[in-house]
Amino acid sequence: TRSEKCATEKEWPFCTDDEWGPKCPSGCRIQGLMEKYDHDLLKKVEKIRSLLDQNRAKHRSAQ
Amino acid sequence: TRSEKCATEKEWPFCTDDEWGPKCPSGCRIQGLMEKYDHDLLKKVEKIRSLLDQNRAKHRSAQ
Amino acid sequence: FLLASVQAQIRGDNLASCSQNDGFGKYCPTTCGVADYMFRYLPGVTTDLMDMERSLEIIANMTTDTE
Amino acid sequence: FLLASVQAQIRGDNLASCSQNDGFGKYCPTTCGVADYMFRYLPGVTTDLMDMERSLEIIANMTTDTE
Amino acid sequence: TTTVTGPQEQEKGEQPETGGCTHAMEEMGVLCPNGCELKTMIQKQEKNVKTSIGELRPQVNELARESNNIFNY
Amino acid sequence: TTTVTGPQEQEKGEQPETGGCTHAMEEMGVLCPNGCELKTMIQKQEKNVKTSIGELRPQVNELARESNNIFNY
Repeated sequence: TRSEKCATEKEWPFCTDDEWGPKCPSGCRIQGLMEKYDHDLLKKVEKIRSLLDQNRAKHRSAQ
Repeated sequence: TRSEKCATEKEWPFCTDDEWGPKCPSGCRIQGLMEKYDHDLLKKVEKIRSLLDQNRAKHRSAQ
Repeated sequence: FLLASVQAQIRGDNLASCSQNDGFGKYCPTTCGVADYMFRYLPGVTTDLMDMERSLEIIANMTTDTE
Repeated sequence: FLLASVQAQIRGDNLASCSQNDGFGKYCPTTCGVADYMFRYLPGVTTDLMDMERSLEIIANMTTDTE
Repeated sequence: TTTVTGPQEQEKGEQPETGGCTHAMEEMGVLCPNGCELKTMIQKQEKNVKTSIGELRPQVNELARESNNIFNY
Repeated sequence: TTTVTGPQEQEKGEQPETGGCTHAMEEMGVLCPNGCELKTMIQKQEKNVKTSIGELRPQVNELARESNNIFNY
């Protein structure tokens, strides 16, 4: 168990399905996930921008 | 630091005074404190009940 | 009656939460708000209980003195 | 106008939070509500971005083929 | 495991934490009671304690009066 | 220490956590962003991403049309 590795952490029982709502995740965890997912989306946006630039350059040379 | 003792814990900067409100404690921590304080109050209530009983007994013998 | 009911809705009377139908589900107090409430409520009841306990101890001493 | 403003208050339009003046301070979405919102919003934009990327890759291949 | 109902034993310097559970999505980590749940809990606790105080106070006052009578007697 | 702005490096299997701070009252432990803060953040992120998509989509469509012309030509 994790408690053996780390005395300051606490073991909790697993949540049942109906506990989501009355019990909720940590705000730090949600902000962390939000930033991670947003970072992933912005990387996709950047990739599209660079693909657009590459394709435009190709077109100019192809025409 | 705590992070040396426990790799799964994270070190955070200290909160400034104006962070209370936008940032809040864990619900598990608040429930833990609520139960602790309530337990303390109920112990006081029990102590008063037993003092009342003792005093009533004394009175009966004193009258 | 209708106005009273509208006012009650604005005040959010007798609701455990209020909702804004903005896609974020039901609204609740923050844990800061609950902690603030707790620290406002505790001193009063703690003082009340300690006062009663002190009274009973004084009474106990008086009773002992008169024995 | 007054009724519209009352309705807006009931709906809680344009507010980041709602308050019930019950001693618990301002009300906010729960982190569950925010997480639910996030997982509803992410798939759509992720699909949109991946579709565009795929289109651009197809275009790149077509351009290469015609060279 | 069953859900903890009372405060658990804490190490020295540790603060009590109760009411948590581990979400199946590892991403979500530990879930803890939300503000609505905590509000309901503390209102219930407050009501119980204030009810007890309301019951005890007249009994303490009554005993105080009786004691004064005996003392003055 | 200064407040973390981006997601920090995590150990393998660890999930990202940001925006916390340690309260001076040890009792309170770590404070994390409340739901109002998180709502504002995600709405801002959503608006930015959707704005970007709105800008890029017509450019992609335009390029697709041009490519079809070249291809058909």
